[in-house]
Amino acid sequence: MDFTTTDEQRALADATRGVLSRHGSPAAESGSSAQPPAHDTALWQALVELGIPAMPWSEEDGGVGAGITDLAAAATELGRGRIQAPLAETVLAGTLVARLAPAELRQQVLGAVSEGEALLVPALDEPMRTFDPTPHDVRAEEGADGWQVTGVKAPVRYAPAATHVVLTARTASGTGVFLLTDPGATAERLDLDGASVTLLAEGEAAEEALRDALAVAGALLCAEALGAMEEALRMTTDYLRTRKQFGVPLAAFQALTHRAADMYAQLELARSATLFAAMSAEESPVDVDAVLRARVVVDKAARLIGQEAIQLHGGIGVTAEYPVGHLSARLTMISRTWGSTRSHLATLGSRVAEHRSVDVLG
Amino acid sequence: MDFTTTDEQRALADATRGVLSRHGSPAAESGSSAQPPAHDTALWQALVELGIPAMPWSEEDGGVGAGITDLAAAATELGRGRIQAPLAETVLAGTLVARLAPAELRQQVLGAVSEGEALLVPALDEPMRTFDPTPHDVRAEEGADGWQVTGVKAPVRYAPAATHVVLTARTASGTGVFLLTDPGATAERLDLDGASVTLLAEGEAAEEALRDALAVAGALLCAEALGAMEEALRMTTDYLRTRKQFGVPLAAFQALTHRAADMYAQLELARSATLFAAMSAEESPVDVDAVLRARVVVDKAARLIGQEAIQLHGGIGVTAEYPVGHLSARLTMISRTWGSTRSHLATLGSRVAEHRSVDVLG
Amino acid sequence: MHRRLSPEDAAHQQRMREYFTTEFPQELRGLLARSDDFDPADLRRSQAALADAGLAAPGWPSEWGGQDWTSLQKFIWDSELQRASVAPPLAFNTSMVGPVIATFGSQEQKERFLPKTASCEIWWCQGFSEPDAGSDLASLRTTAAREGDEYVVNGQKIWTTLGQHADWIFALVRTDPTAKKQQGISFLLIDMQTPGITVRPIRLLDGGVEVNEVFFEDVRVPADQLVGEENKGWDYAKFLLGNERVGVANVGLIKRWLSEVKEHAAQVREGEGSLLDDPAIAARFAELEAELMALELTVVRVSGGSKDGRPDPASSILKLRGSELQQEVLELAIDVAGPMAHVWDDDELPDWATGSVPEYLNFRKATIYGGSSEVQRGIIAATILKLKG
Amino acid sequence: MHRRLSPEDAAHQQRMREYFTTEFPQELRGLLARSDDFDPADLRRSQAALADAGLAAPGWPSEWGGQDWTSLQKFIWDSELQRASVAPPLAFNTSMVGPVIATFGSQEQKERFLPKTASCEIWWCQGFSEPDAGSDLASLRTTAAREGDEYVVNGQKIWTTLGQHADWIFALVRTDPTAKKQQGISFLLIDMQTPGITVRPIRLLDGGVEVNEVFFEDVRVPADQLVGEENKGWDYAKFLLGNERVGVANVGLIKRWLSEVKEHAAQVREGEGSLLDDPAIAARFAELEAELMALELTVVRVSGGSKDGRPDPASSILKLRGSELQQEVLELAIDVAGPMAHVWDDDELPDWATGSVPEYLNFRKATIYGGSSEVQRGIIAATILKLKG
Repeated sequence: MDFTTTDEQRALADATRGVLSRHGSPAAESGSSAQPPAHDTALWQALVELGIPAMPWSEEDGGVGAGITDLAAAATELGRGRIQAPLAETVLAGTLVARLAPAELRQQVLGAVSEGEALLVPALDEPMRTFDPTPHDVRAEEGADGWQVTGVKAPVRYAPAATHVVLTARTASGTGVFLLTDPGATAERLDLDGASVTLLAEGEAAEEALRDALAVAGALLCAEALGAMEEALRMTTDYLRTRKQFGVPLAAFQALTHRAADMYAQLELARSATLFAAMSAEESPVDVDAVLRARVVVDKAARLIGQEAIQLHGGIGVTAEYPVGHLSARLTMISRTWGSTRSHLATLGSRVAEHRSVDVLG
Repeated sequence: MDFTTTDEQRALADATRGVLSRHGSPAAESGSSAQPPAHDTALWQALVELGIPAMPWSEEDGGVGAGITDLAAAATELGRGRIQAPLAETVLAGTLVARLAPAELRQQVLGAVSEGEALLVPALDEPMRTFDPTPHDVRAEEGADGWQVTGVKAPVRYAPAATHVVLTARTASGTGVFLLTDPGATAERLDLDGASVTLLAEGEAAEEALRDALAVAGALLCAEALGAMEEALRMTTDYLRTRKQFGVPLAAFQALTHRAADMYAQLELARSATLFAAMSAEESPVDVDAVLRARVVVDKAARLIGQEAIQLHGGIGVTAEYPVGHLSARLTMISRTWGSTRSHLATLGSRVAEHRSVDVLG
Repeated sequence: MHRRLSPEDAAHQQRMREYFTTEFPQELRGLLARSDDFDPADLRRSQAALADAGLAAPGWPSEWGGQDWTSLQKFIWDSELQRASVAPPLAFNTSMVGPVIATFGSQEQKERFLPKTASCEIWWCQGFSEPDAGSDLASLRTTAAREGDEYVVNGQKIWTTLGQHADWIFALVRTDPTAKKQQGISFLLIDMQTPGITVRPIRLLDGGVEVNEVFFEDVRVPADQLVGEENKGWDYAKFLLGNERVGVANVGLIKRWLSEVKEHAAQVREGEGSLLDDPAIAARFAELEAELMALELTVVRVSGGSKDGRPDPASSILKLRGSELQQEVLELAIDVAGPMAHVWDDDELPDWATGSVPEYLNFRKATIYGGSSEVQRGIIAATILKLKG
Repeated sequence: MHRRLSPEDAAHQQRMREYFTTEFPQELRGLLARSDDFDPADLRRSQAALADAGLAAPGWPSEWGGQDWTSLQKFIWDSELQRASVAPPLAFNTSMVGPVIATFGSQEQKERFLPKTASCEIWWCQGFSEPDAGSDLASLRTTAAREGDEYVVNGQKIWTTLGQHADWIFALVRTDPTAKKQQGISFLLIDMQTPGITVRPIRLLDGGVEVNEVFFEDVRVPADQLVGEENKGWDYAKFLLGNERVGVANVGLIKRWLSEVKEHAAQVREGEGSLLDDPAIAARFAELEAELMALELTVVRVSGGSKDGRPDPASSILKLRGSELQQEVLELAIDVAGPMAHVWDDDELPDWATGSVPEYLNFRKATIYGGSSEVQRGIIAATILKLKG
């Protein structure tokens, strides 16, 4: 077991940071709200040039064949830089394609994703429903002309920019995973009325693939959160050192510095869990529960750090003009993407009787 | 709605405090452990002389006919004085007798309880089981010679001193509530092997009576906790003001004083909930959910105050020679008597869809 | 000690409920308190209607439109108002500047300002905080130099809530620059139309504008707009901040929010049932309802409990715990919205769901403004628990 | 970055597992770490067996019985030891005084003390805290006056863990009463049999005795029992306190406890099923397992991560979070015991249930001793986050 960052990972992080600093962070700089942004083509193109969306796919499929630990290093920089891009989305949907699609389709789609010609996102959620990998209200049927799907998927982040969507729909045998091309969405939703789709998998194969892909994407979400938490703590401690009240720096108030210490403790635990999640996502089979545990740890840290970063800043923390609240906003959403602490704990809880203890050394 | 303490309540509290201060607090003074004590006959007799065990019963039954709000004032002083006595136990079992027993039996038992001649306690728990008002492994059957009960009730606090026990046992129609006289227990358990008992109620009547009696006793537990929390906070703030470290009083450390402020906030919320629980226990029918809500609030406060009182004291807080840890120990147990935060929330949660909001003004 | 309302209080409750749900202009019910997402003209109309009914400022002296109510009756008024989704009167008017003018103002000031303050014909904003004097108000630097029968005001205020809609501002200004800290501060009423005032809106995380910076450059203010005595402003500010402490728990508002979130949870589907069928979620609602009950009871207890007129010391926890509970409810609202919380606007998803995150982010302010949680803990530690280093 | 153990580390893990579960005297497995509820002779036998196998003090220099292991290998040793319920070597011996003697002691001291320290032939206790110097060690007042080739020690120590079993005490004493605070302190080794030493046990809430007061009245200590230089004791104490910081997370112990509590939850009945079938309880176990995983990974990361020998700054969180997690597990244990927690002794209820409350109360000490949580937060704030007033 080794947590040491490789030179390649450091170089990738540096390169990503470089791209992001040139690109800037539109929201905070312009004082816009913390609303999740639409797809930014120029930014994505810059990430494509770094080879990031190509990293997880095999060379045969047009990718780079790098690991999730490498990609995680890039995701952490996105988080630090307050940049939102469909990276975890691409990886989630792409992992399903890589695992389930026949070779030709796989190479075509993942090749285009790697080149930046295609934008591939997942569509799992249905309106007025909690997150569930099992589809409920969207249904697919096989007819003479192949599979057709009907129902509403929403919200579907980045849908208007997407060229390809991997979606779930209910079939006679339960869960089905499908590929939809050219969705032509104008909002972050898919209103499907008999749209033609390509079946990737059904039943247990679909469920297993979804579980693994969600774990891989979950590891990247943890990595993004790690960057955002680091930056939020950095800004907060800077603020405590420099901002004066009652004639002394805020750092003179022990009630504040002890809370910063707790933020730090949570950050470091989350860092360990995040790195381990990325390594676990590289295992074959993916160690799904290790990632879920990491998500629980990261969620908890993200909540504390996101909330305390604003609170310790005071009024400026809730303004759109100052970056720290944007970090908190993103942390709030990361811990509620593709599940929640509650759902992760329910899943882990259902399996808790199956092992004596959680052993990480082996 | 009025939270004002009456003169009678103040007088009763003063008298109780007087008895307790004469009696002293054996555990802390002698440096014994925080183990829950056995029944203290002398102490109980002093409480009998104050009329406390007679308070909740009607004059017809040999009691005083006072309300739970009055009794709560006495319970708070028990808590403050670190005195454990079977007050909530007597009230729980006695409320069942008062409600379910025929007049003659009622007058006989409650009269003897009021006079201090009888000690009446409940036996609800069964070994290796979570708390449940529904009996499982102890069974009762009606034969030619009346009802007989078999199985183990444990733990049964104060059993060796008890002259009468109200116990639950499973019958053909579900839950049965029974009166057992002269249990002759030598430990805090009842090993029953066909013991003759008197049926008080079966089925829904038994369940409803149990629910109400648990609420009444729960209100008294809240009141006892209130006294213990007040005292724990008082000792803690005294300690912070007087104890010096690094050349200054601990009260100079803002990280500590802010935590004391949070303890105070929890205490005051718990005080409101406790007084309301006592008033709700006087309603007819008893407002069971109001008491459960109070118990949740008090549990949470008891946990914070009990833990922080020790922590802010440092090493001396875990010694048997110093009183604050004894308060924490009792608070730990009060919040786990006849249910837990988890069970209260599960019960309340099962009814949460039935009302729009909780309205206390009416 | 008794649980039920007295017959008088029950009748009062009935009267209030009836007024708000039948007599009050029904089209004005449901104005959102949130962010800048309401029409200020509606808010003025709403408050004018309350003032007409004598219900805009029940805490004021009766000669200026107040009601001779007990604290409990005032609390019942607020509860029923919130329950009916009626917008509460602007706190800057009725809880802040109004009582200061009524207590310390001249007769001429009372006549000039109080009626219009009650009816919101004058919309007030507060000019206390400055860029380098947030929680530390005594460090403020905006000056007011006396020139003849005018003050000339220079400086900058910040966090001026709803200043963009305001007609007047009540401001703390330094009239004696040589005096230290709390001394040398005065309480001045200033027409926002006076030349030299610039308002710069500050956008918040949710995208809305509700706070502003207000700049004063040689703003000439008639000296008869000074409240009370020159250099005594700190006393009036303390009076203002301590006044109506009870209202800050926001119980009525939190209760309405919590019941709405619960209603939404019953609509969201999880598996074959609703989210509210999930025991973990149901338990969370039960927990928040229990805590809110304790908070509400505490408001009633500490406002009604003392007959000698001094606020119960426990009232200082109301802001502390009320703001936390408000935030906890809004956090639960995000969890109820689930995946829908990921988009902030969508024509077909419900507003409560797509608005849950901006609302949550916006109300992180609740533990910061009006005396931050840290300030409240400091007050409790020092004044109630007597913990001093 | 890779998840699996290297072949060497996996072989090491296998070797340790085999030793502890087959070669180590099996009758000594399962000694309770709790309170005073063990036979000290057993503990000595257990540690002697470890020392025989070269496994009592792997962190020491190899010439004194240490192993030339990586941090990860030491962690694996500790994990396997805990997993097999083998009592860990006495920390006062192997983690505290041993490394100090090995680093700063004379050759004669090393030869005299180290072998017996490793094997627990000498049982050490620590004499640092004093009644008025708990977290504030630099205020200590116990004096040691040099008289010829002896020191005469007077004063009082407190919180001396297991002092009632100890043969020797290592104590901080003030050798220069004129020097301020940290200066003028020396590190002295004292035979507990020396005349003038009195040990007064302090009973804890659980009824057990594990800490003591130790009184020194004209205790004459040979000067060759001074470690290193006179008046440099503060440096050695800092070395001691910073040493083996990684061990303080207690991951192996917490993991064993948590798995035991889970096993008990599966035995307790709730309704028709077991308590572990309750989703709320199962989720709580899942949460603690997740947090313990993060703590364990952090131990591995910060001990193994830096190749330059300096401890990773993050190691200061291990004590902070480890002690909290330990307490959370013990709190859950009470909840699992349910009603059975209400009695502390009962012949027929399981010990784990009737012992849950005393155990919980006893381990409130975990966040107090060995540098309280407040001290840890202060260290993090000042040295890592550079927050200074």
